[in-house]
Amino acid sequence: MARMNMIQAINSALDVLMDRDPDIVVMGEDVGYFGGVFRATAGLQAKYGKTRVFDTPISELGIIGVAVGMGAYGLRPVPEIQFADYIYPGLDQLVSEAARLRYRSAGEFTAPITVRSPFGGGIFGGQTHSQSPEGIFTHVAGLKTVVPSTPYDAKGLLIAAIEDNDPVIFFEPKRIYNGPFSGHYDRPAKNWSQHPDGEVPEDYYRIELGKARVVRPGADLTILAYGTMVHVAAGVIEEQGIDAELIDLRTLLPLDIETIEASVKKTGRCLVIHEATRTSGFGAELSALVQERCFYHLEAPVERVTGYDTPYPHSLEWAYFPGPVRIGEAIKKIMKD
Amino acid sequence: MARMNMIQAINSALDVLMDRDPDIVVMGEDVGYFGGVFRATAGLQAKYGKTRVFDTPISELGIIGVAVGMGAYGLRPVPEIQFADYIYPGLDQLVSEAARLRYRSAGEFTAPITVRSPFGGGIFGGQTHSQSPEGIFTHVAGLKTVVPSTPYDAKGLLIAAIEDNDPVIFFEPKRIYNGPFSGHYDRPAKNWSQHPDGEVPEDYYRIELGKARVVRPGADLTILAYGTMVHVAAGVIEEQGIDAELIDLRTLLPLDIETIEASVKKTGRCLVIHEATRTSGFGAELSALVQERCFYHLEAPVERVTGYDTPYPHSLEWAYFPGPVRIGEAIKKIMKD
Amino acid sequence: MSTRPNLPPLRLHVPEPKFRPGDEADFGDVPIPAAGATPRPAVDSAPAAFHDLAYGLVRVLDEKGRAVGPWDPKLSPDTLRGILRAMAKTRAFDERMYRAQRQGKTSFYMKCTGEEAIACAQAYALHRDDMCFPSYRQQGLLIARDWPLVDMMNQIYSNKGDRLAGKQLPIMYSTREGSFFSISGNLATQLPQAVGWAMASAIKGDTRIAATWCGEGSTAEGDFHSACTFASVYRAPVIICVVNNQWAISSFSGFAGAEATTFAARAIGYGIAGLRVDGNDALAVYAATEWAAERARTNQGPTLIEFFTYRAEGHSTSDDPSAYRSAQEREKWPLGDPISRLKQHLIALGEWDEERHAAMDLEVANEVKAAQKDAEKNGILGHGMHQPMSTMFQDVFETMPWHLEEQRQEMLAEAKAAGIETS
Amino acid sequence: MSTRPNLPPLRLHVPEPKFRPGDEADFGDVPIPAAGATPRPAVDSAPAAFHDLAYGLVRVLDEKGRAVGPWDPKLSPDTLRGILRAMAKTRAFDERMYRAQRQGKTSFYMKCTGEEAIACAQAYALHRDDMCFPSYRQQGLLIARDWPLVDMMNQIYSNKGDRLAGKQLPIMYSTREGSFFSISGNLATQLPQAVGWAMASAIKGDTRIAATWCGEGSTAEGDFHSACTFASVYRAPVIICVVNNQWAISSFSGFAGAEATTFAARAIGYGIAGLRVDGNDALAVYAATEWAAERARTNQGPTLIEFFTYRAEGHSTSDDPSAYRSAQEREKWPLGDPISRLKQHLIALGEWDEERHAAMDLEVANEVKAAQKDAEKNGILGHGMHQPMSTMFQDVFETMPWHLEEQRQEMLAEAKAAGIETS
Ligand SMILES: Cc1ncc(C[n+]2csc(CCOP(=O)(O)OP(=O)(O)O)c2C)c(N)n1
Ligand SMILES: Cc1ncc(C[n+]2csc(CCOP(=O)(O)OP(=O)(O)O)c2C)c(N)n1
Ligand SMILES: [Mg+2]
Ligand SMILES: [Mg+2]
Repeated sequence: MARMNMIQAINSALDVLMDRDPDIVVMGEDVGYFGGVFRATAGLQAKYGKTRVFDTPISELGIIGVAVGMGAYGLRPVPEIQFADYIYPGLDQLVSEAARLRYRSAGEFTAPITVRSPFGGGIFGGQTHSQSPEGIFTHVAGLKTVVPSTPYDAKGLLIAAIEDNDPVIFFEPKRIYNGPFSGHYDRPAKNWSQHPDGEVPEDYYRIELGKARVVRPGADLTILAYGTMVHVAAGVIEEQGIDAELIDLRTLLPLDIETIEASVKKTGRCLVIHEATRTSGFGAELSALVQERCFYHLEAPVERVTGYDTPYPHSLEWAYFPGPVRIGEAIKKIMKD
Repeated sequence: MARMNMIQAINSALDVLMDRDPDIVVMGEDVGYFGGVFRATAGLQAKYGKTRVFDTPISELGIIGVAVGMGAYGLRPVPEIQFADYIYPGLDQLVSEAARLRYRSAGEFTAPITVRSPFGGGIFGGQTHSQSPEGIFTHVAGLKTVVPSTPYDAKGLLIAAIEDNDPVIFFEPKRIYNGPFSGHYDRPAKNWSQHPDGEVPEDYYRIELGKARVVRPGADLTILAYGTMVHVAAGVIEEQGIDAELIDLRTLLPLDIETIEASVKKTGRCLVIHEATRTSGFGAELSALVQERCFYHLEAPVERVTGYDTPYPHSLEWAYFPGPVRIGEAIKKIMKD
Repeated sequence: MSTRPNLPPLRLHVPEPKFRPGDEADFGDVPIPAAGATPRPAVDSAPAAFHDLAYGLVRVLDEKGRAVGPWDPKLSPDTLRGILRAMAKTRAFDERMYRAQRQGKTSFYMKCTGEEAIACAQAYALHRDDMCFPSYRQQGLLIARDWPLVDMMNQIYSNKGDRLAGKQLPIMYSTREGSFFSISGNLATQLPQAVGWAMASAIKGDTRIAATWCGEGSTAEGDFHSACTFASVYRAPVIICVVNNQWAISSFSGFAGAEATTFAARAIGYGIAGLRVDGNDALAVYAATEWAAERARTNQGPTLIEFFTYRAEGHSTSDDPSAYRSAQEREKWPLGDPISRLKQHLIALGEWDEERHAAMDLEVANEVKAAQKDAEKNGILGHGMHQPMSTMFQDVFETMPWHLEEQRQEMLAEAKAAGIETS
Repeated sequence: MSTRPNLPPLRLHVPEPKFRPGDEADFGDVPIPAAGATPRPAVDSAPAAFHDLAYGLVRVLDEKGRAVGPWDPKLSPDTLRGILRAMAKTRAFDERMYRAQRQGKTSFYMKCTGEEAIACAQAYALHRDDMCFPSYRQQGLLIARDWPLVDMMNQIYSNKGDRLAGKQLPIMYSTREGSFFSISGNLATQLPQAVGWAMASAIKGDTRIAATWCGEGSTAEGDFHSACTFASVYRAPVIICVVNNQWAISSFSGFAGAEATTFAARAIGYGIAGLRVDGNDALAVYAATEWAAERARTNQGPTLIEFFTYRAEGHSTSDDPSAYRSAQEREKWPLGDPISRLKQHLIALGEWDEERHAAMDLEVANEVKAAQKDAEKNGILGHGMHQPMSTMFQDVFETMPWHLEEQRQEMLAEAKAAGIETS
């Protein structure tokens, strides 16, 4: 076991897999010699060579399109999109091509690609370095969407994602690359070295896609979260001293409905948290599913705490961010009902 | 008043407005001389000239991007995307640019564009001529999304959309261009000339965005639908003889929450219908909103009848389409609960 | 708005084709270089050494049907007859399937009439295992590779025999075995994919190259640009073919930029090899493809080829070209018909005659007819003989997740309740 | 995978810059044509008549600081001094704001050091009401147009004085009054928008033209392609400027295709006018822009200009270039520094001297310092003096829909409950 932050864990996942499978290639803007603007691919080009780890033209369309072709050849490409905010130019190749290739060829051609991309706010990145577009991808049949919340999970999930024979969108919550974050932006930053989930095996291991993690069992309320918000929620639970069951979804699609259903049927209350804008965000799907399946167990409406329906503002970042105050208020509301 | 099908009504909206406002320009693939593959722009180039109605290169990115620039100049462009399935290459210009321009310039620059695009299935168009991507747009802060279900509404809503100073996505349900459709694909096709909403004023009129239409009042169940599905739902209501309140949303964003809330609080039951794939579709948002706001009035879970979570298949179109059988079953289920 | 007395008002130029319905078509001003006149650079020359080829027209067959000049690929009579037969079979296939659509047996069809030389001669110039990423108008590749017609027809009919299980629109073929990539309904997306496939082949030290096709209208998509950029940067072993048939549904090539320059000239912009070729001259098509393939195979990088041709028929069964172009264009078009031209050449060589040609036409027509009969045994669209309903849920993912399984069960239960046959 | 004894294995070419950290930089092999050597075509010549200009380099200032050749724009000494001062002020502004970011007064900053001639000289060549669609590295446009520095700084600090209400990342300026379009964080999106603006201007018979800028790395985006295609098709009155500063964060220009050809050559691919210009020569920059503007104003269509320059500093405050390129590049770079070169020219003309230059430097430094002081009265990032919290909900739409109003109320109520100051 080693101590790793999330960047190092992702780097380790790539390293371990590239060593095992010569068909894995890593590509993207600045990922080669430099090792990525967040350093997630540092050292890989030196180790595996320029034809397996390389920089690309600044064309997200081209990056995904070329990866689809490589996948059809038989490689297992791991393209990086530098920020999730920049994935839209490549969306057609993801939605119309990668996601539908297996279907339209009845299984003859597949696109076993894993698109890694840092997402989410909390770093004063303004509207174009803070977005959380995961909801869009969960609407597209044929794509899987994964969001880790710890270094341990990041490595295990990334390995499973790359080994998966379907296209996977792997969103990395950049706010917690270096350490967990309680949402109290005015308190000293923590780093992963003090956190148990910063303990990461150096070797190969997988965390199966589609399985959520119960971060904390509880009886009074179910909280569904993923990425950065898992830590913010955990902080509020601790501060408020309530007996909430906190579920880290880890994979948004396919979703671990069993764990969710069992929990809400037990607690009778459910809060959904995400940083993405509210309307038609993934929280809407979670809310819809929970009320469809647990209706007769619910003692209060399923509530959502999310980013507001505005672009991510720069200076008012902390007013926008669904932080402890908002989550705390929502919990009080649900528990009162 | 005249008899119009939905194509003619759309054409009339464009004609009436272009005549009033010299800043309106119409552009898109094949919309000029030929008048559009569905003939929605027929005759406009001859009437208003080549610099106000013109064909474009086959680049949805360029069509939207250029329209944003024209909007910033002060024009009011009405670009057409030939099929909604082909909107993805232009998505970045819609999501990152048109939708956020007013915000990021604090109101100095705006993108008053209306993107028209035929959407939905039921015409054996296979996976690339049948999609319903509206859910994606409703997730993007800064965009309005409109779907008419009759010739009368199509004209009034399109006029309001074009006159709106924010970017509007105007999805036209191509299955009902020529006539309403009950979902019984094996019965003779109807056309608008027999339908009261095929009666359309030749002159200017607006239907305000954000206002739903109660197609049929009822006491037992609220059905939320839009586009083609309004007619399918109406057919089922008639066949089953149930007292359902059918609401045609008309504008998905901003949503007419008042009408929805009042209805569900009255009926205590709610069914949401759309053709788009289920997961993270707009139905999820509707379901989430209804249970958040009407929780204590609900007697059964909010149900969704939607397209399955697969690409739109070609030969099994009618198995995929959320038709009368599926809607009927869902109604039975809700009423039983 | 600003006006200045010393400046003219700006004007928007909107392209307009020369001829509209009712106009006399006259292509007298289209420059057609003589056959044999264009030089053939060595395959290892630098792209900058032959920019002029992007503005000319590689032509081999002259008016008398003789093969002339440095691009003559010097094919054996057997090969020539093979290409001719593939073209004839493609045309017969198109005719028959077009009619099948008109008879209501399927929803959609697209012909490649007048453009058969492109895919057919190219199939001969490429290796059988070179990977093709076609658009919807290269059915000739499959036919020239002797792919079973019944298989293609099953796809067109979306019937029980359709390997694609009725999931795709008619003519959107796919066969890994035939090295023919699943056709997409989204224009130009195959271009960067082909480049990616070629890059993968180069990463692995393979010897197979990739080829890809799009129409001139589709070159405006961002995919075209990213394909050319990536191909140039990584010197990918790929051939990018632009089939300039001058029309994109109702829009003439001016809306893709043809008023300003050729499509082959795009290659110059990217610093890659570019050729402009008479697309109705099967020998020129073959020679250019072979030359580009040799460049790719020897690590000289990508080639962009514009094939200048004419879409002799409507865009698809949904289109009626008489609404937007002169009916005369087809006959007046100066590069003729690719089948007639190759036929004339073989006859000039003394390797063919009218009788053999008529016999061949009959043979291919019968072959197509017989295949159609066989295919229709598997059903036609909308007449019950589709794949079982639950196949709809297969191949979304490798393994079916719970939500799809649940939807599948729900569908089967509802169908059962309603008495609908599901298999 | 297929191997054939008669064929070499394919290889992937992956570009590599000439120098990495620790390497000696030597630009001896970069062809630099002599100043004055490049011909200047008449503004109404057809683009095909001067393809060679896409491969050369328009240069006016020679080594001795003399203005030579047909591109000499023959500017008055006052204009020259104006451009010089704009460049110096831009550099002083950059220095100060970079330091402000390092001092924690804001989140982000981007310099244009070494590239000042491009925006500054261009601002002089364009009309004040020509519409600019810049990237994030053309702050020189605003400064040369004498836009108030305090206003720019308020934006950088996201403070109470920020007209953009703190909504945008620092340096993403926007001013309709300054004919400067809202900068986007998404690369290259401004290009088709500029073409659209120019088309609109032409549709209305206006006389104003548009100009737009992107880095060489950004030319790979689909937006670049659609901008060039639409500009070519409709002959839009627009100038598309590619600022080739040779680096895109850590990726050298080879990853945008520079190994194969120039960026100016892209113009040839689209059949539009193309120029390649010494971007560190303010006179060449001015002359090329004026020439392109005149073409646009007289309905001759678009021009694509590659400005060859060098990004002398890091990409942004988030970047450390010593990790990926030779520290020597900046000094060894053969086109020098744009400020020194124009200064040398003015001195050679007898219109300037070292003392006046030093005085000017001091003046602009003081001006910047004073502006900073004023701006900081309005607050710096993260120190409370932001706009009222509810401004966050403004300008999503023209009028606030119910769901935003509801979210706004909720936010205010929660903040109140928690004792958070909202205004
Ligand atoms: C992304 C996308 N946009 C639009 C369409 C609609 N469409 C189908 S074919 C076509 C014209 C294509 O013309 P061209 O590329 O010249 O090919 P050709 O049909 O002439 O072979 C159009 C606009 C599409 N299929 N995909
Ligand atoms: C669509 C998009 N992709 C990626 C990025 C991240 N990014 C910001 S600047 C940059 C490099 C741009 O290089 P270049 O175009 O050469 O401009 P320069 O910075 O040299 O002026 C990248 C990759 C972005 N902002 N937008
Ligand atoms: Mg065409
Ligand atoms: Mg650069």
